[in-house]
Amino acid sequence: MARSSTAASKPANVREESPRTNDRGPLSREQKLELYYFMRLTRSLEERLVNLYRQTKVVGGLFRSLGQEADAVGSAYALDRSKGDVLSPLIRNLGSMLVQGAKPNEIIKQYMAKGDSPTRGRELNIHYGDLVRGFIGQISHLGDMVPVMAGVTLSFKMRRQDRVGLVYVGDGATSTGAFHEGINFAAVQRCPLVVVVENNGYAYSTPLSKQTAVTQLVDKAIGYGIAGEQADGNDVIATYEATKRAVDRARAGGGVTLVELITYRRKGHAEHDNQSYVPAGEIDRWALENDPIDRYVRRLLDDGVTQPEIAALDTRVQKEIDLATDEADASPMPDPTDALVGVYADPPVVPPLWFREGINSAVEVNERPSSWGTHDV
Amino acid sequence: MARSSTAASKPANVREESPRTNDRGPLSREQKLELYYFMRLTRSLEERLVNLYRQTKVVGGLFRSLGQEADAVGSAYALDRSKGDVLSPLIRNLGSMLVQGAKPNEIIKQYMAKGDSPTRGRELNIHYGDLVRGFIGQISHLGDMVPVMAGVTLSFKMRRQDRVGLVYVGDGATSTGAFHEGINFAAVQRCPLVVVVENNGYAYSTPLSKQTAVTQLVDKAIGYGIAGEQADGNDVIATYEATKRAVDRARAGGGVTLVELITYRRKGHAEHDNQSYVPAGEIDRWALENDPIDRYVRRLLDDGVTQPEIAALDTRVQKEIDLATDEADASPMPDPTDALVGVYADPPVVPPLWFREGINSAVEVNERPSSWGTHDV
Amino acid sequence: MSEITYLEAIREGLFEEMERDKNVFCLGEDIGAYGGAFKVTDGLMAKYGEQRVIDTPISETAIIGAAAGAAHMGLRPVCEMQFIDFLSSAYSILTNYVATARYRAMLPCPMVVRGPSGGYVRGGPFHSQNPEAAFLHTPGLKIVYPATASDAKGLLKSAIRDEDCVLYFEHKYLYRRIREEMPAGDHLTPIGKARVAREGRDVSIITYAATVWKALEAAEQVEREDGLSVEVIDLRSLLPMDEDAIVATVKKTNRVLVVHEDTRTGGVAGEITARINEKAFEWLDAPVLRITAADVPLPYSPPLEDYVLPQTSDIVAGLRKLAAY
Amino acid sequence: MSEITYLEAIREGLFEEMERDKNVFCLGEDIGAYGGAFKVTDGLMAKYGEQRVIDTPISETAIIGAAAGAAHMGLRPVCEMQFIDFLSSAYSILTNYVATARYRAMLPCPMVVRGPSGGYVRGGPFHSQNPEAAFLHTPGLKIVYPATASDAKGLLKSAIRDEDCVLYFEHKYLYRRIREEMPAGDHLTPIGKARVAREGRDVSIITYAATVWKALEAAEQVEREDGLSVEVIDLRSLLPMDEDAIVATVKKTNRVLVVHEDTRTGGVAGEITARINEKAFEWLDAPVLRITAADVPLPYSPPLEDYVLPQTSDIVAGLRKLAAY
Ligand SMILES: Cc1ncc(C[n+]2csc(CCOP(=O)(O)OP(=O)(O)O)c2C)c(N)n1
Ligand SMILES: Cc1ncc(C[n+]2csc(CCOP(=O)(O)OP(=O)(O)O)c2C)c(N)n1
Ligand SMILES: [Mg+2]
Ligand SMILES: [Mg+2]
Repeated sequence: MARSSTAASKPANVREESPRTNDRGPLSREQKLELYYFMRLTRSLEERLVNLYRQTKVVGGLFRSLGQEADAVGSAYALDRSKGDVLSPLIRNLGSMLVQGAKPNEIIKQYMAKGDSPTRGRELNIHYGDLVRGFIGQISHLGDMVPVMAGVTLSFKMRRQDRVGLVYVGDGATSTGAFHEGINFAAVQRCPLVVVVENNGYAYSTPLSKQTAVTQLVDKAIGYGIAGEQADGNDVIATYEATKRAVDRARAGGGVTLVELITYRRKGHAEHDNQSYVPAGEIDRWALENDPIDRYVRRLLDDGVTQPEIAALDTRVQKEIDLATDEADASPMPDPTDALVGVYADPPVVPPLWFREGINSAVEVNERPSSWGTHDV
Repeated sequence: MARSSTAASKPANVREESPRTNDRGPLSREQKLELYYFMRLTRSLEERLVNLYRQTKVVGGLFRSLGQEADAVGSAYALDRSKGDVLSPLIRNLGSMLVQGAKPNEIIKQYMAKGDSPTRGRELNIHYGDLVRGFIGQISHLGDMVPVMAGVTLSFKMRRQDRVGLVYVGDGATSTGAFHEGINFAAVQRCPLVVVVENNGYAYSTPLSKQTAVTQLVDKAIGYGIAGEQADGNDVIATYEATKRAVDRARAGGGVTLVELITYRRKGHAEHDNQSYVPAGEIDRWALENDPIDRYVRRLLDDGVTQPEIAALDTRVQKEIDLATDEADASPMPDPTDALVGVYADPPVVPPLWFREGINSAVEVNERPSSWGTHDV
Repeated sequence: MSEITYLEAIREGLFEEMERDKNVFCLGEDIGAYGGAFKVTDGLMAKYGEQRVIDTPISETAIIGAAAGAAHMGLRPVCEMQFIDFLSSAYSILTNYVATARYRAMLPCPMVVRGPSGGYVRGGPFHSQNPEAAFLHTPGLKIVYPATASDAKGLLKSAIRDEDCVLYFEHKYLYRRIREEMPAGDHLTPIGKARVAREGRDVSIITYAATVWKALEAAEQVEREDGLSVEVIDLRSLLPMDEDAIVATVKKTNRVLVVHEDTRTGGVAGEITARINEKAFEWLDAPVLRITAADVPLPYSPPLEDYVLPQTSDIVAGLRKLAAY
Repeated sequence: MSEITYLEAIREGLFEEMERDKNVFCLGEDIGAYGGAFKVTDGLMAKYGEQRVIDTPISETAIIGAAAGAAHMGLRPVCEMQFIDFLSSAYSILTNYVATARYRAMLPCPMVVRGPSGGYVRGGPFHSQNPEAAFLHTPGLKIVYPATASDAKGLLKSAIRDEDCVLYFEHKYLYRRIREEMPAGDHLTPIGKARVAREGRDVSIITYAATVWKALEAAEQVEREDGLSVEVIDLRSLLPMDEDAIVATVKKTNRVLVVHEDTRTGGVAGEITARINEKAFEWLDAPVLRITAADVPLPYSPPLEDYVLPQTSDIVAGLRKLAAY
């Protein structure tokens, strides 16, 4: 695939495994199947994580994106990895990370807090990134990734690179000052940034009506003087197309777009959340009438894709997840003293405190308290 | 004047000196003259402060609202002090404070850092308030007063009081996270709050185009799902009417309104600012064609007000300022050890540090360095 | 009366104060219908309604700022941070506006900011923080950090009645792990007074929050194994700090180990050491030593978190070093 | 080569680094056309253009966050806070995102945050702050606070070249009040190394920033009036802190006065005292004493500000007390 003219000023080895090209044409059959693959991989991987969680192999909480796979996958798919585009995912964006090249074994190792996980056991769940593959790890504080991605895309603009950035925020995160300052900064600087607002109806237990007085979040674009797009986040193609318009606009120098994707969070905020606050029937209705994968399968079949083709992808997904689970299971927990490495470039290692000199561990066992105590409520 | 039915739950003694009533009718002749009085008082008082500044009697910087007197006075005039309405001014809102009952001697004492100033020499310039008269002192950190006024007006709502709050922000302050979080919070809670955005074209040296991508700040109302109003901030009557609509809406339970007042900052950010960044002619054009006081005087004369009436008010203003200056001049600087009083309710006084026991002052003279070193640039 | 957990004690304190004073109200994220991430406010909205138990947007600065505004008008807001780590998002308005309100503007600002704090729970760098050192330095604020269920209740009630802003840190590791019978009646624990958690003669441990329990474990171990008599002081309040209690234990044992869960550099132990130095230097038979977390962001994996945070065996090592000094 | 002020030294450092490395760029409020509230960046935009000297909206969180993002991509941002007091508005993203980036995500985050700090200028509570204590406690950050013009230049250049985030505090009282000839060539002051500002035998003063000058005044006075020989250590860097230099001076004079302009409780002096205690307790002939501001928000009126902030006569009192001990 042709490298962009500014390849020189791009991170060294942007890998290209995806059949995507940056052409403006419609999605190829291959690409459409890839979209299915990523959605299925997202869902099945999370289902595997649920099993591991029940086996108490997961350390800490488990966050699902059930019912949101299309918005995560479809939006990320609009980026062009061959150009070195970068995205910043949130807790519901496992699918986006997989599209950018995150691997199931990395995800499982993160959740199991393994020593050879991408963060070496330092950060939780999908809080990790890789600049080479083009995704940046989130922190917990909501909204902060918006200013950060404003800076990432500011660097693209300053260096005249042909690259675009995409940052996700939830409906709840739009209430943070960081979101506001970051999107406004990017708007003024006309950074090549796409801000995807995933409106899944809830922020933890808080419904949209208690989060904001607007009824649709795309209206916020007007307040920032930027373009707005809105799409059905449970329609992977519609999501892809709306995001693609925003990505193309950014790449063409048109500045920031706010893309509202309307979807629904079918699981609790995390596994421990019993969703008592959700009106009866709401979840079932979305599950029955509006599951993004079911909808997409029907569409693929209409488009002439065959059941065996889909089944083949399902099998591939299962195999990949089994392999990843075995690898993660077998991999070691971190060495305690690795905790002292890498706070600064210089000094590279923090010396142990006097009462720890020569001591590798100050406890007999690393028990696993039930995370934040929120499991047993 | 009839007290509101909720008088009981109002601060004890809301003073009523103003001819204003809370009727919905047009402004009376008396009220129109009062508007002139407050604008003139604002301007003349600041001119007096400039003299004192040149005599180095002012400690610290001096901030002007030249050319913005109408937006400050007209907007504040839309509140009803008899109902216990509260406003939170910014640095350009000397006029608003005077309307709420702030006194020239207080202002001059603040600028001279006197011991009997409202803040006893603790805070600068017009950073002070009085809950009884219904204005709250700002802090320097821009945006913070919006959440604070959201809370003040939340208390009105919780107690079913017939009161309204008004908070000012500049065009620049709309970029702060605090502004965003505060106005959104108030919008969701439908607090009886009016947010007046004074668009005077600049934030210090930064023009609006580098502050936001919107061309008119009233568009931000859409992003918060609240009502918006816009008015010519140099037309005191238009300003009053637009703000009054917002105040009435708030009092009627209609929630938050963002009012954009379009005006112009004819002086620098502070006295030391030479405005080198302003396009040539811009300031003069506003001074010649769009001075809010000149415009209003013409209008008053058209309405049948006589020159002598206006001259009488001018004389009254001068007298009040002369008296205030003499009083401020004569009043003492604070006693050094008052610095230890009132950090907490309990303990009421912080004990002196060991090296200060029995020492009233550790220096011979209280020299006055040129404020922040910004005078001599 | 039966035993209740640290978490239930906080909840009981909230209910009692809401009942006592109609000006008390709560605001925070997901505290209403859901009852809060840890269910501390469970049942509060059902009893007191949406006006007094407010689910807010994700806006810590708005929560703190709105609480301040309401407090100026005579209400008594109790703000919940879903995790205390997010209090950092309100750092500016809290330290600049709230903390100075009385001093610079004679504005009363009685409010409480509470939330789950601390580690040992595999929460990682953003769900395990100990924020006390970031605020110890701000005149105008008060800080309490209870270690027992009865203090959790008593300090919360005192904080709600205090005329100034009190930061009330609750340790999430203790939420469901300790239980205690509540003192009868209107139980108030005074702000600014430390507690002698264990009497001793040979060495003193000065600590607070979750490490009080590790200190007690260590004290028992060295008593068993070394015959050492260790005194444990639970500060409970960090601002104001009970200097008299600190000086008293120094004069009694002449050897002090300061222990906290928080990172070392710039932590509260420094302030404690400086005060001992100024007020009781002559009484010291050994240097004041610190047992603290290492100076790194708190990692999440159990072996890493256990390595970074202070453990009972570390306190034992500190006690032995001091005793042998 | 002629003498230049502390402020001009900072500006010179900026120009040299912008010239040396095209990845260096500046962002902040009013730093471009206007040249900054104190004119530190005067002329920078004229020379390097709007792409490398960016006037931002009033958004400290966006400034810090955008700098971090740009730093990840290999740029070297230098952020100006118009007054360092407004850094509090970016406290969360700085302590949570920036400080942890390398550790939790192996993301490089080389950036500098600079701005006018400190009091003695009648700036009042929000234009006089000393923010060091609020960040000393955050692993992952570095903090420098120069007292001389040559260190102002040398530390800024080192900070810009550092691989991590450096908070660079410049004292506005010193901006135009001190002048010095710059060392020739590419002048770099190492981060983490203290400076002996004055040699002495009887008592040591450990301090930094503006109070270095008051310490020197006091040292001369007690030499004149009491024949005391006072050593003055200018820390220059607070994080990392030069423990070796601290221990060396303690071993030399056995008496230490820690002086800082910042408020007392939770201030940097506590950390210094704790380290002396741990590393040189046996060498102390007297308690480590602190001369600091009183624990109140800094008031604006001259008699009040002069009362709250530490003055030369206070340092003299401290030196005499230690000498007599
Ligand atoms: C600044 C901040 N405050 C509070 C939280 C706690 N918190 C974590 S997720 C969450 C809800 C997020 O809702 P939303 O933004 O809609 O994302 P969703 O989970 O629905 O995808 C909250 C309140 C946080 N992470 N950061
Ligand atoms: C959070 C914060 N950042 C920076 C500043 C410094 N500052 C003081 S006034 C000002 C410009 C304000 O412009 P605007 O909001 O338009 O108000 P105006 O002065 O034009 O009335 C700035 C940047 C501040 N006070 N607060
Ligand atoms: Mg959501
Ligand atoms: Mg303006």
